[in-house]
Amino acid sequence: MSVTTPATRGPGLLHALSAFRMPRFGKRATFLTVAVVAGILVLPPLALMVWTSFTPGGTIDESGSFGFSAYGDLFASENFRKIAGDTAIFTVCASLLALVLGGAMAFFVARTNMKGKGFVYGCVFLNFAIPGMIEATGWIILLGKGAGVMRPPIEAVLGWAPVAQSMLGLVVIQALSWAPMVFLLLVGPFRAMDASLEESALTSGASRFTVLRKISAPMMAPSILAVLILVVVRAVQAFEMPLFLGSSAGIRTFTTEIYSSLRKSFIPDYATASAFGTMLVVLLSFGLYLYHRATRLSSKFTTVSGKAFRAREIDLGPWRYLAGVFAAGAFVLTLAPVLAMILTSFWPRLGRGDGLGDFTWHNYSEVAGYRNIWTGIKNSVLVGAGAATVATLLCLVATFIIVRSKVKGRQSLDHLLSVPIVIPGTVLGLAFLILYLRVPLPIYGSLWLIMLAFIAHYSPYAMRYVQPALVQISPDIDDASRVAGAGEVTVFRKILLPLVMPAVIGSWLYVFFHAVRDVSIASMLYTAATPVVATQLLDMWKDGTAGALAAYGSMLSVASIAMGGLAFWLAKRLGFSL
Amino acid sequence: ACGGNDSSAKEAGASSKALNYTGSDRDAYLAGCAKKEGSLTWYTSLAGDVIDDMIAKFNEAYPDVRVDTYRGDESDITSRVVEETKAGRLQGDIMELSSDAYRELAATGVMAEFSTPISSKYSDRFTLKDDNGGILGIGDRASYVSFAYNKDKIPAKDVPKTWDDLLNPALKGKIALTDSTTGVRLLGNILTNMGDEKGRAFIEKLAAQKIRIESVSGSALAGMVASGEADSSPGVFRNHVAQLTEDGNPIEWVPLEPVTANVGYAGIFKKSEHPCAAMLFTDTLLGDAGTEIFDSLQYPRPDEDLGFTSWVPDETFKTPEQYQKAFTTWQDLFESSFR
Amino acid sequence: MLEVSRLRKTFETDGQRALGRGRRTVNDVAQVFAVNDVSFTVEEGEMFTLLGPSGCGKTTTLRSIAGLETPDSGSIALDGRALFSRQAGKKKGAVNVAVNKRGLGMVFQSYAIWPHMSVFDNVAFPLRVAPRGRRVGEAEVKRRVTKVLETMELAAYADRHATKLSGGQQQRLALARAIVIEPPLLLLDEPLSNLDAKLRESLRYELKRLQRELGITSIYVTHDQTEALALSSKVAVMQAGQVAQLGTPREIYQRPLTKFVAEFIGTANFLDGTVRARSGQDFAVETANGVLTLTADADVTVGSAALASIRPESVQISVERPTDARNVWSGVVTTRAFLGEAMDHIVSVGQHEINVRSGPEISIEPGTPVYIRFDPSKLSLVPMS
Amino acid sequence: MLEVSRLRKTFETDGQRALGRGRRTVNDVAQVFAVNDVSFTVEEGEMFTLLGPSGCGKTTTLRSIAGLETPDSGSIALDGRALFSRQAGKKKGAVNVAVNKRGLGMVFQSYAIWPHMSVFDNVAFPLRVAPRGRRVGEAEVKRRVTKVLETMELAAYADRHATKLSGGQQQRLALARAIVIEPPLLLLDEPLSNLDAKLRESLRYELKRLQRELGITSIYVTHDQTEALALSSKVAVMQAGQVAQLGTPREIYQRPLTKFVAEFIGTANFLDGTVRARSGQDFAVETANGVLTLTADADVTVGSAALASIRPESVQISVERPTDARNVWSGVVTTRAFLGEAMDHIVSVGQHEINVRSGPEISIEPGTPVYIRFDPSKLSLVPMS
Ligand SMILES: Nc1ncnc2c1ncn2[C@@H]1O[C@H](COP(=O)(O)OP(=O)(O)OP(=O)(O)O)[C@@H](O)[C@H]1O
Ligand SMILES: Nc1ncnc2c1ncn2[C@@H]1O[C@H](COP(=O)(O)OP(=O)(O)OP(=O)(O)O)[C@@H](O)[C@H]1O
Ligand SMILES: [Mg+2]
Ligand SMILES: [Mg+2]
Repeated sequence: MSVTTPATRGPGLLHALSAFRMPRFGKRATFLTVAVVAGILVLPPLALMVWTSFTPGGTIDESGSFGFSAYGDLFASENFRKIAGDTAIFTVCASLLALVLGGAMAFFVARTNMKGKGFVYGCVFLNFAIPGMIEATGWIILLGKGAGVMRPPIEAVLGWAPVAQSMLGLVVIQALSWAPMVFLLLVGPFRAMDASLEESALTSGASRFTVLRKISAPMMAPSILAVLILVVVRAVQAFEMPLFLGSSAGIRTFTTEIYSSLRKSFIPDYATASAFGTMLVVLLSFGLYLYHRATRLSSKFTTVSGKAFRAREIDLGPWRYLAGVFAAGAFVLTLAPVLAMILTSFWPRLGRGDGLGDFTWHNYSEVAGYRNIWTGIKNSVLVGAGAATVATLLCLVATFIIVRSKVKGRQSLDHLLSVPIVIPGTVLGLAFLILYLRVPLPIYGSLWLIMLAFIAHYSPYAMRYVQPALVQISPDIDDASRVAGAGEVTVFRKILLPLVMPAVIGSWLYVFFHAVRDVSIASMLYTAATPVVATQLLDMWKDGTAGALAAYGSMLSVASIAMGGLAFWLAKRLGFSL
Repeated sequence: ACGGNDSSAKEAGASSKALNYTGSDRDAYLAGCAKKEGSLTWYTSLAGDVIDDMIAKFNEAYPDVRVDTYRGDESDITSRVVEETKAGRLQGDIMELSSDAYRELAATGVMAEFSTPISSKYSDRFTLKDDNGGILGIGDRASYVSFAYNKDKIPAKDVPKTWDDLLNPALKGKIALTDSTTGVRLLGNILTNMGDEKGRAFIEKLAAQKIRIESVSGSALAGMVASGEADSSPGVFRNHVAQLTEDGNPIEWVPLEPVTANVGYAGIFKKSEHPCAAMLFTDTLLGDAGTEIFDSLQYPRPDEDLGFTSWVPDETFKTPEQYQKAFTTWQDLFESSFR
Repeated sequence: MLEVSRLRKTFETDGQRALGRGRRTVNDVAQVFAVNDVSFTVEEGEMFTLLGPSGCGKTTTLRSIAGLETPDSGSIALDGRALFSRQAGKKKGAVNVAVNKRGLGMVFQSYAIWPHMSVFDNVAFPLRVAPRGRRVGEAEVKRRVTKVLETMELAAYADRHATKLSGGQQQRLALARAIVIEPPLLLLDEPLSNLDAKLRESLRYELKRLQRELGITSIYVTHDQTEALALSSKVAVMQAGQVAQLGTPREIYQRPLTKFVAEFIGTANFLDGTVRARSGQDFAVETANGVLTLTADADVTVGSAALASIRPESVQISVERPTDARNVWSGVVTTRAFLGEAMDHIVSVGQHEINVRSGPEISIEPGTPVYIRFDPSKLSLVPMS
Repeated sequence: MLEVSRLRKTFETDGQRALGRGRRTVNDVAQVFAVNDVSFTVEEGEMFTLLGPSGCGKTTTLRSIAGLETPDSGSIALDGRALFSRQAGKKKGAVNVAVNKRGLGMVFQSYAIWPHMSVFDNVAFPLRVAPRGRRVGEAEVKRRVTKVLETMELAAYADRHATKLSGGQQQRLALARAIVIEPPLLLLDEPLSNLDAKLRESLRYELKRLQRELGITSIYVTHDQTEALALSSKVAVMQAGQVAQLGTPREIYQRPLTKFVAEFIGTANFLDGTVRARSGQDFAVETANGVLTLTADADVTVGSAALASIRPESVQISVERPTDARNVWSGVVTTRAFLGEAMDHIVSVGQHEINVRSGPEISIEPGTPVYIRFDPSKLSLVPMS
């Protein structure tokens, strides 16, 4: 039995040898490919931004000379303290409020029997679907300093009415628009938390509040910290709301400052903006480092829970109706700016006035006649779908390598794909513009450019969706298919992909909707040949064609909501919960 | 890289020929060659219907030439032109931009010399020439920026007639301004026309009126005044107000003399790859058809008399450098006074 | 001591909940009885066990006693004090003491040890969160925790992080935490099921000893029949939300009232047949393979269908025909398994498969024809339900 | 059939991995031997079991055979064809057949059933992903899957979603999936450990029968000694990455070579002492509680320390002093446990705690003084290691 003829040994050995190389090479090659792709997407813009920040004063003929003056200008600016102060207040308040709101929603949805959970999910996808600019405009219509339609009635009742263009308004509105993201990131961990840890504390005699304080909060701390850092990163980069709502209240943040510094002279000097971007990257990288630490900790924590685990819903008793009312309230608040915008779009005149009775399609016909409107929509859908597909796939493959291979340095993929989260959109857009103007490929002036930038910009978010989903799948599941004879590609395609489909769909929708509504990158990169919806909206805003803006915004919102609703419905029908 | 230079030199030669063709068959020649070119790209800071109307007019005559537009405000366009030029991949053929930004770009040498019979209809004041007297751009329209107010918000008696009336205590907290170039030029107007010292004193008092600063374009600001979101603003475009009034909004425009005039210049890029089409489109912009469209949308020719005195910001300055320097001063003043 | 009576608890089914958007009338929602009319009494110092297959409602019953689940109706009283009481359909007069006011001790299946605390802090927690009135000083906390840790032989690990303990130590920690407040009643939900067989056995004895030494009344939930028999003073076998039989381990093992209990408690053999004759406690039952005679304390009338059951260790196997010819069947060995202390054979007789357990010295090749004999006094009779 | 020789596999410790940023020399990294020099041979048709406590390297060995783990050195050959072979320290001449090219069948502890596929698709998967050359048509797939499902009595569930099966059905599905390609070798990693005791026992027999009927050579991993003894034709007891003993179940149960094996295989009692006299196979061992005489096949010299071991069921317990006075100790019952088919007593004698298992008819109150007697022929002697 142990004697083998040379005839059988020869091919067997050869076969064995080739097999020895193949899988390793396959994984390594995939790793290298993903690393190179991610590197090309992420590193040049980063390097370019840093370089630009050190070469201020460039003109059309020559680049600026190397120096630190951009940083000097940044810090020496007489307004630096005010700007830093405003930014700090806004960042801290808005991110904390978003965390509290989103965290509370996540807790109640995941862990209690509150009524009206559907409203919370409604908020999430409304928020996905509505462009930030429309939200801001809608809030100005509702609560604008001069002509907010809701202000007189509220004032009549309360004796005071909130103003959209104020620090309070800015913080609350911004927090409302981030809460859904917080919700999505926390609802999973909240659900996965071993309820018996809390129940054992309850049976020990601790009150619900003590349990929350001494058990739940410390247990969730890593996840919460991770999300907090993510929200802070976003808050520091927030652009639309501070610009639209903050400026007229005299609130100045770093991002709006960048924006106006780019607009100071006719030939903009990007050094200051880049210096600011670089500073953000340094600051936020620290935050990101904390985030990675925090999530690593949290994975350690969750492994503790035993195998017999069934999440129990806390019975809120009659309070569950109150929680439902709050959820409905949040839904109404999210929907309100859109409704305001839809209503305005049918009014011939802007503002409050007495034109309620007048009804007009005029604004819609104006939109229909707007130049390149259909090209813009087509482009946006293409770019959004492309970016969503590529970013999700890239992150999926990267995560696959990170959690399933033993290739050295695989963790670097995670870091690499997470970096763009700290580069402000405008700066990233600029870097892509400068870079791809010089790349001798027909990328500049095509949709590819915008798409590439979106992929880089949204990969960090796609990563946050995809990674936990893949980590949850027991390695046995794919090992079993390997033993059954499937190669790596088949394992990925037939086994893993279908299993992480809910996360893939979630990630896709997130990137798609955000790419379609993104202004900061698109406005830096679009060209005559590549108008997109977001820049058209921006145009309407700048043109002062507020009626058309309202009409177009309403159409987009309704279409997005319909699309989002359809996607959610389909996903649900297919048995995925998003 | 050498080859690239070569071919671009050749192209420049070709475009130079088209732009300065004076033969009697000029129209036919340009039309034929434009048809071959097939398209052109127009960089413009114009807003609203004027763009569509202009393209429609052009396509009436030349249906085979597609016109793409890149719409942005002055800094969008200048920065894009600068970056594209640096990289040698300028996408545009024609530019239509307000005079100061136009001059600035022209000074860097990106604009081509051209000659068209229509140029004779324009006064020298609104023709930008290089040292050799070649035409680099022609002012095709003007828009006037001054005071606009919401009739429901400001009673007639408080409506200012002069700059000094802006200091009326009744207007305190009711004046808005954008932080775009439009807002900055307002200070230029005051400093230049009142004199530096008097102007600064005036601005100080104006700041005490609690000016509300919005980060929106001038046209969006007009919309805010129309809706009542803002009460009034000395930085609103006349043509925007006209449009809004037509739609029935309670807004009115009042000239505070001298009114700041934004003169739009049109011209052709040196690196234009569609010189014939560009030339023809420039002709349309500058010609009677263009003027008609501009007029209908309240963009008069720059030399038309509207019954008030006006001031073109860059006109008082010899070189773009001087203007840029002054502009920076205004901007700093804007920052320190109003924010 | 503890009196549970007529406890009922329903859940909506999961599937319904996933679908259930919008309005639905109560009739639309499929209700699942997790616990359906359960009553029992636990005496002072007793180790009472709830035994049953997965999903039979053991955990739900235990959690209802702890106050973690609110039953639909029924009552739970501890030492005469009502912890819960509600009549079906009525909301008025309902009593429901909050979980953190019941003062019971509970050990969770997953141990639910708080991973962010040290061993000491885990045990001290229940003392530290006691209501103000009953809260003790830090010195007293230290004294009591140390004492409990010593009892549990965990004193050496007091400062260690709770997650850095082995399975057995974690179990003792969970127990220490549950008894530190000296609760009148200790609830244990499958505390051994996460451990391997070897550890399970040794902890089982430890648990029993501790329970007796501390004299704590306990309710123990398990689906492991050996564990239930070994540990408890009384067992309630549950089936589909109801108590199928209640008695001492010996009663339940030796006189199961239903086929379900008999089957669940041991791997009994069941032979279905019809009672042909009866005289006092002697029965003759006709089965497919012949007539069995047996002596049993059963209430079955002649002519009715019945199941004769017998445990594997009460069946005798031999290659030679036994001298006593009563209740002897002949068959063929199909499988044989060596269990160390015993040997199992499966013998196929007609369409019956009989499980036989003997000493390890008997080992017969599969395929060999054999005789099996059922001891008449070891056969029991269960009415066909 | 399968030959495993000198298999070694190390892992870096977790702690190190968490810390381990940047370059580190091999010396810096703490290496943990998961498998350390393991060799064994599995014969055609055998059911070979790897038995051992948690963390002893069973799974690592099995996964190395499957190709899911790459050992550091050693060789694995199936029917003379090298699946893996590498000499320690050398990279050249290494052979490592990829996991999906080995063509083995494997059943995972978690079953690893693909939840997004139907029962049919789960079983069909291995056929559908076979290499082009050996791939069969859809009709043949249907035929073969149906056949396997029928063997496993799962045919009725073919179209059902795989997650909608009960535990036992899931196990059969996992098995069906593993054997559908008719692998020369079937690997089973604790396929019964997720089930409750009742189900485990019935599946154990089913597994054994199937294995024999299909005649598949299998390697079975478990930490449950009863399971190992009942199922296997040969057992390798592993301890800390090494094979402690290899033999038939009976050999291992009755003649454990080390204390570890003896202790692991059954809950044996160990009495440590010194050999005082020896004559052939008769020994006299002096223990703390007196001299024991015993007959054993052991290689222990007079004067050396040794362990006498005896299984609980070989110890006799009685309240009266036994007539045969040899090897009789007196003690006190401390705990008693009813196990259904048997009764356990723990008797404390001096500092020894002796575990005694008897028939259920003997039941003695804790606290009662008793006599226990060790049958000289049932005591075995293990040299002190
Ligand atoms: N929160 C819940 N929602 C819906 N059904 C539930 C819920 N909790 C329990 N059930 C159902 O109630 C029944 C009893 O569950 P319980 O947890 O009490 O069983 P168990 O006897 O403890 O089982 P196991 O041995 O598996 O732990 C089961 O059918 C279960 O599916
Ligand atoms: N991926 C890994 N990284 C580091 N150590 C590992 C890894 N896999 C296994 N080990 C270690 O190797 C040793 C053997 O593990 P293995 O899984 O083979 O044990 P086992 O005998 O199957 O145990 P169990 O019965 O618990 O499944 C253990 O100490 C384990 O901690
Ligand atoms: Mg349970
Ligand atoms: Mg294992």
